[in-house]
Amino acid sequence: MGLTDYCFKKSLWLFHFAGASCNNCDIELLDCLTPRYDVERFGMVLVGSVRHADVLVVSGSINQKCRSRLLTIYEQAPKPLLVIAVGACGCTGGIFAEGNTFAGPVDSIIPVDLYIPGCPPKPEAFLAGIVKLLNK
Amino acid sequence: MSTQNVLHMVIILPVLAGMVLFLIPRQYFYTKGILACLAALINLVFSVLLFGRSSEMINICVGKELIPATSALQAVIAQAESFMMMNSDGLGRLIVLFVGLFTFVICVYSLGYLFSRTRPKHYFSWFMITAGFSNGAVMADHVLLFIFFWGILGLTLYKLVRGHNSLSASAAKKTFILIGASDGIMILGVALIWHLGYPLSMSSMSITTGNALPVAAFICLVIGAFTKAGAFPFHSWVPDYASYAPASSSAFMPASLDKLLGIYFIARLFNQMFILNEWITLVMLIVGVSTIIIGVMMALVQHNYKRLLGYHAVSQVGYMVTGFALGTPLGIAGGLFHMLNNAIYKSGLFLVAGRVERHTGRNMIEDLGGLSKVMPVTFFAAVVFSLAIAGIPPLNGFASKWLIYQGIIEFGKGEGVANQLWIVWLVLAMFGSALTLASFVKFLSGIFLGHLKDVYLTIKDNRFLLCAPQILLAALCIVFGVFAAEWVIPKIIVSVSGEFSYTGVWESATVSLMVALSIILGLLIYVLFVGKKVRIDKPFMLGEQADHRAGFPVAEFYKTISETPFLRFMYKAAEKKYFDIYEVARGAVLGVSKGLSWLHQGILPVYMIWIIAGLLIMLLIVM
Amino acid sequence: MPEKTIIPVGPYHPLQEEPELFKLYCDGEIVTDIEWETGYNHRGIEKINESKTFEQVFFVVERICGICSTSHPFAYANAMEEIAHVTVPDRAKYIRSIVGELERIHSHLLWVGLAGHFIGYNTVFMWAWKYREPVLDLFEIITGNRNSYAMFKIGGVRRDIEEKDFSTILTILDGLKPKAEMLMNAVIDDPVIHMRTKGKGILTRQDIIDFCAVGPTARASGVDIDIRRDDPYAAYPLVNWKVIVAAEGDIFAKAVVRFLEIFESISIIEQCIEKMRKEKPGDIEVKVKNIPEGDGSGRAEAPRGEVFHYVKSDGSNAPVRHKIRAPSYVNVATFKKSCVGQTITDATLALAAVDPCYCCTERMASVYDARTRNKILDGTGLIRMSQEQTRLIQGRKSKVEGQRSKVEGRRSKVEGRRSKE
Amino acid sequence: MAQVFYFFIFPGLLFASVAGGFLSWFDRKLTARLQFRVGPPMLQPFYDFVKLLAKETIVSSEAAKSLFLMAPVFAVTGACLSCVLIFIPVFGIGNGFQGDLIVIFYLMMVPTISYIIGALASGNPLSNLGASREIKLLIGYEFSMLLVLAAIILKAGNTVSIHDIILLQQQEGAFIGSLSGVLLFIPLMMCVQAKLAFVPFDLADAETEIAGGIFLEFSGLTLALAKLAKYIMMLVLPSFVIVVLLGGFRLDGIHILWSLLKLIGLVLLITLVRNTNPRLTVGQSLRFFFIWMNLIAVVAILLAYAGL
Amino acid sequence: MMETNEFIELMKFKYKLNVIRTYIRYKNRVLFDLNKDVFFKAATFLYKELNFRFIIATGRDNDKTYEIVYHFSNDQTGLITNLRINIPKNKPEIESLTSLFVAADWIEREMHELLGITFLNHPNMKSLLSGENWKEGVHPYKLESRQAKKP
Repeated sequence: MGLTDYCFKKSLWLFHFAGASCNNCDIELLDCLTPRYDVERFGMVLVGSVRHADVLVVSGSINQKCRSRLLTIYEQAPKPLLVIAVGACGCTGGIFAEGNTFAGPVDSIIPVDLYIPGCPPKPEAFLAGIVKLLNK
Repeated sequence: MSTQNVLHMVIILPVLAGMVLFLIPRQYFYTKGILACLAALINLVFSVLLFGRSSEMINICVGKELIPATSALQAVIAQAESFMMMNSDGLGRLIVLFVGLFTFVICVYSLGYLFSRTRPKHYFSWFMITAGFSNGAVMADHVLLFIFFWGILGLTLYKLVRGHNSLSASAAKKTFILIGASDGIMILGVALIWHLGYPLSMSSMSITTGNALPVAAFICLVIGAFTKAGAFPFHSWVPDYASYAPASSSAFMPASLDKLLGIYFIARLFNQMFILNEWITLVMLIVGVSTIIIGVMMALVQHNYKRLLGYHAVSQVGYMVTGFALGTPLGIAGGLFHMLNNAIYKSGLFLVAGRVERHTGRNMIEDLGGLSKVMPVTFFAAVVFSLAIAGIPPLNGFASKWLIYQGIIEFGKGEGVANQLWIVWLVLAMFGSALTLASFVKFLSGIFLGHLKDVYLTIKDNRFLLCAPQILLAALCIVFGVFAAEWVIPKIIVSVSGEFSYTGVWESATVSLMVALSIILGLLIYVLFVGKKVRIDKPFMLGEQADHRAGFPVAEFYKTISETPFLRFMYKAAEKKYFDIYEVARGAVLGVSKGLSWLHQGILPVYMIWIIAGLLIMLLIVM
Repeated sequence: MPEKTIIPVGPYHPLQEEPELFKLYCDGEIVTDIEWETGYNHRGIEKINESKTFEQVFFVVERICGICSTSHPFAYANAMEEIAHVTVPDRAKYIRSIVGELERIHSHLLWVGLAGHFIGYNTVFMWAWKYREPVLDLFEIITGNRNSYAMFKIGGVRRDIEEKDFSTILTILDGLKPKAEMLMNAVIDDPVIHMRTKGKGILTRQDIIDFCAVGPTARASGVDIDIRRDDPYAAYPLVNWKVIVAAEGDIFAKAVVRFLEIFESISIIEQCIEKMRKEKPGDIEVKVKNIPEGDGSGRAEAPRGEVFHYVKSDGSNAPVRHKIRAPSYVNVATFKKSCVGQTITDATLALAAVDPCYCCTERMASVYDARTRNKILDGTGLIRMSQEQTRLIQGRKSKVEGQRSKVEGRRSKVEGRRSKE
Repeated sequence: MAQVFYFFIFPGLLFASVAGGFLSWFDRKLTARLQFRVGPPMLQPFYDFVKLLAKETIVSSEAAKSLFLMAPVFAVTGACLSCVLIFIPVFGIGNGFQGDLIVIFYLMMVPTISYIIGALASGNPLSNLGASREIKLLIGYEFSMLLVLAAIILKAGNTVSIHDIILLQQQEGAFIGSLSGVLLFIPLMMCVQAKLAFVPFDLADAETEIAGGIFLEFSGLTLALAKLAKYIMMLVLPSFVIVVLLGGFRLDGIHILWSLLKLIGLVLLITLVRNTNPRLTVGQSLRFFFIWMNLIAVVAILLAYAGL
Repeated sequence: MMETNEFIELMKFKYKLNVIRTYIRYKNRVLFDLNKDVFFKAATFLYKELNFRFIIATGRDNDKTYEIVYHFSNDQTGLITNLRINIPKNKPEIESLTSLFVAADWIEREMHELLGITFLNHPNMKSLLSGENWKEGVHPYKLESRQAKKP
């Protein structure tokens, strides 16, 4: 493992893309930042601009309107970039997959590196998922 | 060639060239231009030659030998001899050198810049005549000779503003009236000096400002200098001139030549002709710093970029006035150096503005944007000039401002009231520099950065005649900044200002070397290390497609500031031109004449009453 | 003059967790007009619901919005019980109210935190969320999940609160009170927060009436409405509490209202538990055999205001039309009033001040999940479900296994944390 | 050659970035502790930096490319230069690389200006907004800072040499020992806070309002350099305060410890202020500096005239 | 504050001719079937004089007509009053309520989008939600678009 790889893993900056979600995953993701879970001890911070992002966290089902935005955002992020699909909706479309505006789960639009299922996944699940990904 | 001949050349040659150019018909525009450039080049060569000479007093009274010694004319000539004295001292030669430089550079630029629509009549003729008379004014030792040259410069200035439209005509009128009035006041001042019995030769004049009359004379003369240089409150012609005259003429007159002349005269006044007392120093310092602050505050809210530059032309004068008012060698050196630097970058900025205006036809910052993509050379020059005027080390603006700050701090060790208030001068002068930076951020980004409109995609930035002057001036900015302490100040400035010692340390060359090294290193990193990893992509607009209406227009950057309670009031007043001495005077004149016309209503009984009332009053006084 | 300039806020903006695009038309730093673009979050829930049975609809409406995941089922249950003419047993009423009020606490704390985050006061954010965690623990104790509780059903609730949990709940709430008080004082007494929030984004009483805004947004402007009192449901008529009203209508008033409501909620829960302790354990639901034809409107006071559900049944086992009006739908519209004339900085805060929830706002055309049609009892079940789906769809076995073990790991971690505390 | 060493190794780029990195870690860690969190590991700033170096750099299609790419380089250069100029007299390195208070003041402006220029060059409308706020803020705090600076020059007997100022303080006690010194400390620290773009003056890169503002378009190497400049400023600004008000650094015996404590104490103070305040709006910050901070500074100057 | 029955009598009295049917479901749930022509007056009466609060409107395609139910709430009594109006499918037009209260803005735009009903005198009759979610001119809540959807 080279130095850059090591540093990359030690310093993941998250950009949060909320699709057509029910908010739960987003809130639980924010919860990860807060005192009980504190992802900053792994060097993770939430960033406001996708230009700074190392990880694109996608939560919620993706509807027609989000779809193009998701693609744009994915393109606008600097590579290397990890993509995490959070929640049942992010992984599969979940409860909203039958809706008339549904445009496919995240991985039908952009390549996904990590799935964190759950409705919503607990923050612990999120952390565990990240750790798994980093040890891959 | 004797110094005398060189001196003749720098004055007579340009004037002669201008006269000759009158004869060439208008359609041979380029011929005229090329001839003018040649003349300007020769003039520059002579200026350099002159600069190399030593100081001496020269009589330019020609033709004395031709007249028989016994002729009655000899007596007249003997009278004229004292009048026709020229003083080729360090200050004068320095100014002549720079007049020559700017004449040449801007002449070349004008050749490329002017096209038929905006071309003032006989542009090059007036241009060269201006150069010649400027040299004359700078060299003149006798005050009356000086006033002669100076007065004619007012006329040529008027001729140079006149452009194609009515606005420029009204600007020309305003300029002419202000300058003319100030010249009149100057003559009054000279009369006062004569009345006081002092010699009218500048070099031997050393008037103590003890009582009212010398002070009045000083004030009369200084008003002339301030008007020429554009210091508050006599500045108001400069922004108008800058907005409406062709940019090349703005670069020539208010940005460089008028600064050189006005400040030259201020230098003479403050440090040679008069011995300033404490209170005058105080007043002059107040004028200096208020010019800095007011000019830059006005510039901050301008939307017309030429007007913005015009206000900066005012603001920068404040530094020089401050420097000379200090009266210490350090302050004089700072003022002098700043004068040169300011002339360089300010005329450069007008050249940039001229190019932008020429290519786009727009005057307003909000109509422009993104021009850096199509005008890289101009952009580079603009960045250098802007940073220089904002006083960012290691460019020249910083070097001279730094000298002035040093001067102020050293000045603070003195005893007088003005000395004790040094903190005020220092803080305001430095703050003016920060404000300058702020308004140049607006200038730079509004014009050159941001979204480029499609109409401007075809602009080409490769015309040598236009690019070369900009690059030359930008290079001068860098050289004068980097080698300030090592070369420019000891070689050029010290001979004029006198020896001085620094209180601070500024090793510009070392620092510049480091800056250069880091820039090279940065470039290397980009080229070698991440070159392949650079990707061009659309701007990130939070996931949406970029909308060109989106964003924060640079032109509105300082709205928050202009809307703060106190400043809003001031800006409102400024908008209504309450601070414009021209408008105020005009208003006063109109008011008085209105009152008079009300009195002259043509009804006989009323006149009778006036006459009787007048008689009664006279009787009362007599009794 | 140049065209009006726009400052976009959103759609993927750190100010909001959900996507929504606000275009602030500006003059200098002053916002002169606002326009919004929606649809990023549109899932078509109303339409999905029409293909679901009445029982299944609960799981969809729960997922309208993660934060109000009690309020929507609450209102829906009210509507259904109105159609079916059912009266819910008292114990179920208490349990419903407890869950509803816990949700209010967690939601208000969440808002306080986020508002702190928005004005750059990250310490408030962290503290508020730290004190929110015990509330989520309570949810875990009561419902088995931190969010999306699946507690409601027509005629009652699914899970009882056991006797032994009462004391835990009370202890945690007792611990919460001083902390919430401390937080409240820290926020309300901070002079800089006063500078930022007082007199900013004001909504007058008339604005509220024009926009028909509800909830804390309305109450902060002196409009005294609260569905819990005005149209009583569940256990609210059985306990003592008061409606918090402030008069100023600015952002600060909204914060104050929310803070004080936290204490009211705590008191409601305590009273409910007292009453439940007194009464003997009884039924927690009535069986509802079938739903007659008709229509019902149910309301509930969500943390953000009144949730309104209108269900039309034709006698079959699924709704014909299910209309949902979340509070944010009317509250968000008030931005037109509260943002205009503010600086951009204040406008963004005013956007956050009504606690907007675009998920709620955009649910519209309903969608219901066919795959979750069978009885999903809690979130854990859903996790398993979605894992299986993931496997089915992805065919990536190893990953799923990884996630399995991850779930195990999480469980042990939770336990570890518990024991540590 | 010696100058190159000073500039790039010690006390320039390398030293400053390492020390500044640790200080910035200290700040983040302390913030985390205040918020009941664990906080990042000690090497976090360096991980961030190396990671950003290795990442792709994206340039917006609207950008003035060369200026956008060079702006962070200027920022680092300016920060480094001011660092060298402050520390050369501190370490008693004699010749070759000196500057006075005014020079340092201007050089400390350079990083901020570079960010502004870089943001404007990036062509992103939201960055424009951030840049406009930053420059308004700059106008706001610069005046207070100038007043403080003038007061210090006054107290030092009209000298601007860093070396003399330190020497004077070591002989006659730190400036903060006087009443005017205490008063000066307040506006100076506020200016430092604003220069570091920390809450309550972080309105230029407010993530929750304008999504990163001036740094919105920075990525990869440009962001890495911008961060590096921030790290260095994290060292430079507290050191500047120490040099002009707190008696400077002394590098003999027990004084090393004191000097270190001063530095850490100042960072602690900055962090505390940062974590106990919400962000101000542009107008409020301007008013804060223009009215209150200037008032304090002017009072301090009057006191200094009186010799207090 | 008035009793529900009183209220119904008042409404009936005022709009007698046009109230087609009246339902009282509970003590505080009332539903009026109104004629299209009179509903605006009824809404004005509710909002302006009886200080009812507009909650929302439900639009539905019931195969024969478009049915809009306007929900009003009286916050003093907890009374919900529903005004039901049927609009013929061939001419889906109805008076907008935005002149009464701003709150009707969004829901009318939404119904316009989802069902294709035109609200007369609405200041800004463009779509609220979808953007790109479905094609221009498609109204997903119409029965025919529902059937066209994939199973």
